[in-house]
Amino acid sequence: MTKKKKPVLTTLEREGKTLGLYMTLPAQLLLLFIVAFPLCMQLYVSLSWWGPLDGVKWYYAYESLNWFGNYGEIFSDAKFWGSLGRTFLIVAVVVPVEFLLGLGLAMLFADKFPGKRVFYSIMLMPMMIVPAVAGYMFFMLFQSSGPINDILSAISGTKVDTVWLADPDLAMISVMIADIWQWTPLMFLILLAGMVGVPEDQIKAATLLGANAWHRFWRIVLPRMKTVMIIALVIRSVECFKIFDILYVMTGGGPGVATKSISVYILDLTFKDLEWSYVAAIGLFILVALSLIAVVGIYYMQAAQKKAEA
Amino acid sequence: MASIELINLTKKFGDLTAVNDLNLVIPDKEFVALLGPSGCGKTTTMNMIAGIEMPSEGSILFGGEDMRTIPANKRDVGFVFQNYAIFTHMTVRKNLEFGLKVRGVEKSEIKRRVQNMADLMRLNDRLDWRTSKLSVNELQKVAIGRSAVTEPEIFLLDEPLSNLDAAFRAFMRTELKHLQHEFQQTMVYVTHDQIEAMSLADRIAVLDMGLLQQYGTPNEVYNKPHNTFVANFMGSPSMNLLPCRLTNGGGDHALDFGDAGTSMIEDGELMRRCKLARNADVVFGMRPEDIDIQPREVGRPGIDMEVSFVEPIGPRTVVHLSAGSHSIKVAKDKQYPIELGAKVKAEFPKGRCHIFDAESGNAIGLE
Amino acid sequence: MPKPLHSYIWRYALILIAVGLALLPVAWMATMAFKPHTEWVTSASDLHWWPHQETWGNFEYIFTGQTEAVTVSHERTAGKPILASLVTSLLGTLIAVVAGTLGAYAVSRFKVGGNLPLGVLQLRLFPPLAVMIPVMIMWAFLGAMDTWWGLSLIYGIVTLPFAFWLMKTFFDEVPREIEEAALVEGCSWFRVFWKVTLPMVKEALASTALFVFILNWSDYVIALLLTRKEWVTIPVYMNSLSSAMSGQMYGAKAALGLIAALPPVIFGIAIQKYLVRGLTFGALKQ
Amino acid sequence: MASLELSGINKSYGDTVAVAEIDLKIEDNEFFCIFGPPSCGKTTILRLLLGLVAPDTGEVRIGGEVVTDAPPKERNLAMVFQNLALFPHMTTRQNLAFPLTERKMEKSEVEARINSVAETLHITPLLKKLPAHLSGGERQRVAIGRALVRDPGAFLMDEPIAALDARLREEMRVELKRLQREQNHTLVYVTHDQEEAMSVADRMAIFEDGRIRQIGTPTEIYNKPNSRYVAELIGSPPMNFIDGTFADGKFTAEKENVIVAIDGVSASGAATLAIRPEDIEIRDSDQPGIDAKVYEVEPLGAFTIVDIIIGEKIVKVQVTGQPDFELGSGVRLNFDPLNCHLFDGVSGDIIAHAKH
Repeated sequence: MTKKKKPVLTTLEREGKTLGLYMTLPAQLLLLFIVAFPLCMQLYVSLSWWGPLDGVKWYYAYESLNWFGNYGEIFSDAKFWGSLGRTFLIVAVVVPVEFLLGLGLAMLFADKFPGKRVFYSIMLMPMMIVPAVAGYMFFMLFQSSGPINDILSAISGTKVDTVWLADPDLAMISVMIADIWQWTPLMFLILLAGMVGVPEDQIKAATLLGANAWHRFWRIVLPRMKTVMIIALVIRSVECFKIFDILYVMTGGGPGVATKSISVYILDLTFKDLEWSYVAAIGLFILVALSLIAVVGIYYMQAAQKKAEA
Repeated sequence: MASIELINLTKKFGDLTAVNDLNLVIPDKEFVALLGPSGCGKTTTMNMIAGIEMPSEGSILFGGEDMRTIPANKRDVGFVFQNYAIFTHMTVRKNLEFGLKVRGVEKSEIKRRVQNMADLMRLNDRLDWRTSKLSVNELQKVAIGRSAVTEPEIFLLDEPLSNLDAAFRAFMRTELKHLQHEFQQTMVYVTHDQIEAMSLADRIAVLDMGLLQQYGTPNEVYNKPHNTFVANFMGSPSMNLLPCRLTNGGGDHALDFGDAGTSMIEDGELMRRCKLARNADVVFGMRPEDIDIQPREVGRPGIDMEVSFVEPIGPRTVVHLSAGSHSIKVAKDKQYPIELGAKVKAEFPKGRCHIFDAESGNAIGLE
Repeated sequence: MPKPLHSYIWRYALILIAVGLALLPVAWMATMAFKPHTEWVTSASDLHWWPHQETWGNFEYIFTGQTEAVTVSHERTAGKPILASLVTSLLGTLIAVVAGTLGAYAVSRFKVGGNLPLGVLQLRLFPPLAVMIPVMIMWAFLGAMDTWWGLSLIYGIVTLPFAFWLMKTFFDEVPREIEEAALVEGCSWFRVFWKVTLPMVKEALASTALFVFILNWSDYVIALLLTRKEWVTIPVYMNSLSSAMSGQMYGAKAALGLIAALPPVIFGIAIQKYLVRGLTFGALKQ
Repeated sequence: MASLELSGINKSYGDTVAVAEIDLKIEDNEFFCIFGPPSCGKTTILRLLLGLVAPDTGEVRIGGEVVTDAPPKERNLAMVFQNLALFPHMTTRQNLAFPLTERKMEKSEVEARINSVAETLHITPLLKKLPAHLSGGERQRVAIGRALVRDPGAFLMDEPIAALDARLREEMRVELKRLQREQNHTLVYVTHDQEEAMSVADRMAIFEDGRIRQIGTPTEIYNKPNSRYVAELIGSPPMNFIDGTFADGKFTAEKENVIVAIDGVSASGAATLAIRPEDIEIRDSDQPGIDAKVYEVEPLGAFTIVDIIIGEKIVKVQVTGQPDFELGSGVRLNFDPLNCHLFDGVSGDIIAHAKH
């Protein structure tokens, strides 16, 4: 490594940097206010038994200091691991399904055809719906006296009165269906953007070199969409891991703990059990775990990139 | 046989007619350039030949066979794109293999042909490189090699040289022409650069606004332009086109250049053509290299002008002359000593003049 | 490449199925909003979408707390939650867009701000519930709990990453030469930003604001944690409706849901061309 | 108008050297071209003059005054950018007014200047239009107008007409030259088109990798290139180079069978003989000269380029008119020693110029 020379700046560039610092100030302050300071606070609280009903201010939490007691508890907390497992299950089912459906839809919309704009706009609608409202829609649809059962009855000719949201497995499936309904459009939108982004000249070139539609898709379009696919999958996985609104409105995590995701579990701890220091510990645990995954992911991607360049 | 016939070919995009009733026969093994400014319909024509674009009307025949129902991937034409359209996610080798792979050619055969092509294009040490590391010049070779490796009988090239630096462009021009002579393919070459078209093609089709303006050998098109568009488009610097009136002064015909004076017509051929003019308003045309600069005393046909600007551009000097509202360019070999502001006579030698109808722009009395 | 129309048939069939599935739940809610309470619960023998008897009663009910047909009255009407959603979403948008735009310009142009770009991005990585404990403590301490400004502030911070990254990609696209031309013609940097760059990206700025507004408007979980009664937003209010009353108020909630769903759908369609860019933090441009 | 001077300038970005050891004085009222292939530091020179970047070492002087650290607005230079950099949200009039209003000029004066510039450049009908509604050539004029509208010390132009088509480019360059001469401007003009540079420049500087290879008038540079690099860049079709050795007053290339005696040169070793395409004479095969074969013929109307193969080397010869040559036929080439340049075979520096 050669030592980097400090570049000489013009008056203009110096003025720019100064103005730039002022301009970043609001964002920096907000970050400090909501990220840096609270993180320290969260760490502090997580090292105690403190709770909102203790009658002491949070900064006296040291009085009930227990060091890593809360963190130890995490590992023996079956409910935590259960809800984490369910959350991963949801991610593992929902994201691939959304991906495949989105890819299929994107293929349908890749060329121009009459009416494309209108259909496209309609296809995007589900993801614009306020998630809590979407949750309510599906809550209505999946009632035992709701239209889903009615439609099934009408089709099958016998009376169907499945209690979707009260059966543990069916409740989970219902929640998954609702999430897929809402977020397949996002996959579709991103993947279509990627598909359209494949330069037309390359497709033409492949055609003129004798490639049929299948060759073009498999050898040109798909390989070129790799980055887009990764972006779509990462974004959806991250968002899906946070799943709360739809699920909470539909089932509240029930029946029992059948659909309790990690977010719902934390909410219950916060409001029902009021174990705030434990919540703080869980929060930090998830934070660290996710950050590690992110760091490893970025490292892996950079390594892959370097390898590809060599 | 790989001749190409375009019969009443028309392409419309909504209200816009990109190609208008084009009839063109490209004989087997010939090198034909489609030349014109941007938006003249040359690329659309080429896309229709390739099958990427469907004609609105008319038909395309390859060796007498109608191509209407043959999709682009079955037409077996080589196509080189202006931006090369290299598959950037593949290595050079994979690019060269592509056309053979999708045709299901045997592996050993693919290997042999790719190797041959790499030898020919001098790409041997680049075969396993990613295309992002190649220079523009190398990309261009990959683009040509990728098409040539499938050994098509018809080769279409869309401005393949426009992104290259000047020296390599001059080199590739010669190479392309030589390759075509060697492999005897039918080549169609789209360009907006008249120098490329002139130097490469056996024949040039000049297009403007979707209409064919002229079709002929480079020298035909240069020497006998059918209209002012072709006259102006071919050659650099372009032909001087001076609007003027035919007058009948004292029994002799003369060209009246208004505030720049008049010039008698002593050229028999020009006289013949002027007599065919339907109205007096004509455009007089003269190539810059055909004009002589003389002292004013010499009494031959021409107009008195003044030197307004001199461009020394290496092998040639372009002298700008002006008189009244007219100005012309004169090209002289080597460095030409002349003063700014010098008062001279622009002389129009016999047999070198062009005359066009002012209204239609068509050449008058062309044989 | 052009194809004959019949090759579209399969495609249209599949698209129509997809569009139908996308519309079905929305359609059910939309029609439900106009059904009288006698039609709230259907049966297989009487499955109908369009209400037999259309009524505005549901809307009347949520705004006034009573309607002829429904005997159960409700003292807390939807007026205040709608206002709360509107106020906090707008203010949150303002905070995010102003701080994001300024920061994005500085980072895009002057390469200052250090870890700001990644700092704001990580805000999006974690489930809000995992990091809300200290915020709740702070909010309680500041007296910001259940206030319009407390919720607006947190909205501004949570959507800052979107505003920042979206605006950064727009600023990155402004040709450097245009700003340099203004500098050469005598502008200071701030004037360049104010007179040249900002007007050039005003359409993008408006789209960013709409995008951020949609996100704020769609929030449920943060409002659930930081509001109690006075400033609950539509989603929180909506979910509390059923517990406050006997049984499910299908029609009333559907009416409210319809009101909540409309602005994002309209705005979303308006900013379609920037949606991909926004949702991928500018990683993808359409 | 002011002279511009760069002395001892070095500038690098990280590890990449943008320009190095630049000593350059552009005289008052001079049309000065900076010519070189893409990314050879041409644009950096303009940015240094404008004050958009600072040199690592060295001094910038405008009109004799040191301005190395002064911000752009204090330098009073006008710039036409390659992409024109018109303000897209402003009409032509607002674009033209911008430099004036930013300098707090009076309204009536602003109006007067806009109108006079618009008249000079024939853009009066465009004053109310936005840049997006103008053609390429029109946008070009507006950009030049924005530079002309105030009285700058000098004009800087970065490939201002590169985006136009060939015909329009030919016209615009003549018009630029006329404007410059009529109004006595100092003009620094960056281009990668050698014909454009030759056509308009009073003097030009040839750049290679951030360094100046040669400064001179176009004719000087065409006739007396100081290195093979310069000789390759200037002239179209490009100069022919034949690699060989020089000894005892004679240049010899064995493969090509070329022997040329050059008087008054004492050097010896690897050398390159260079001759312009228009300086080579083609003779019939029964006349004395170098044995050669016609490879390809490129008719260009006013003249014809004949590609001729000697040994394995292709030589381009430019012949006036439209002569006929049969492909593959044998000819003889005559290299007149008076027309030949000789370059060092290793460094590429000039050994001897042609004597014509």
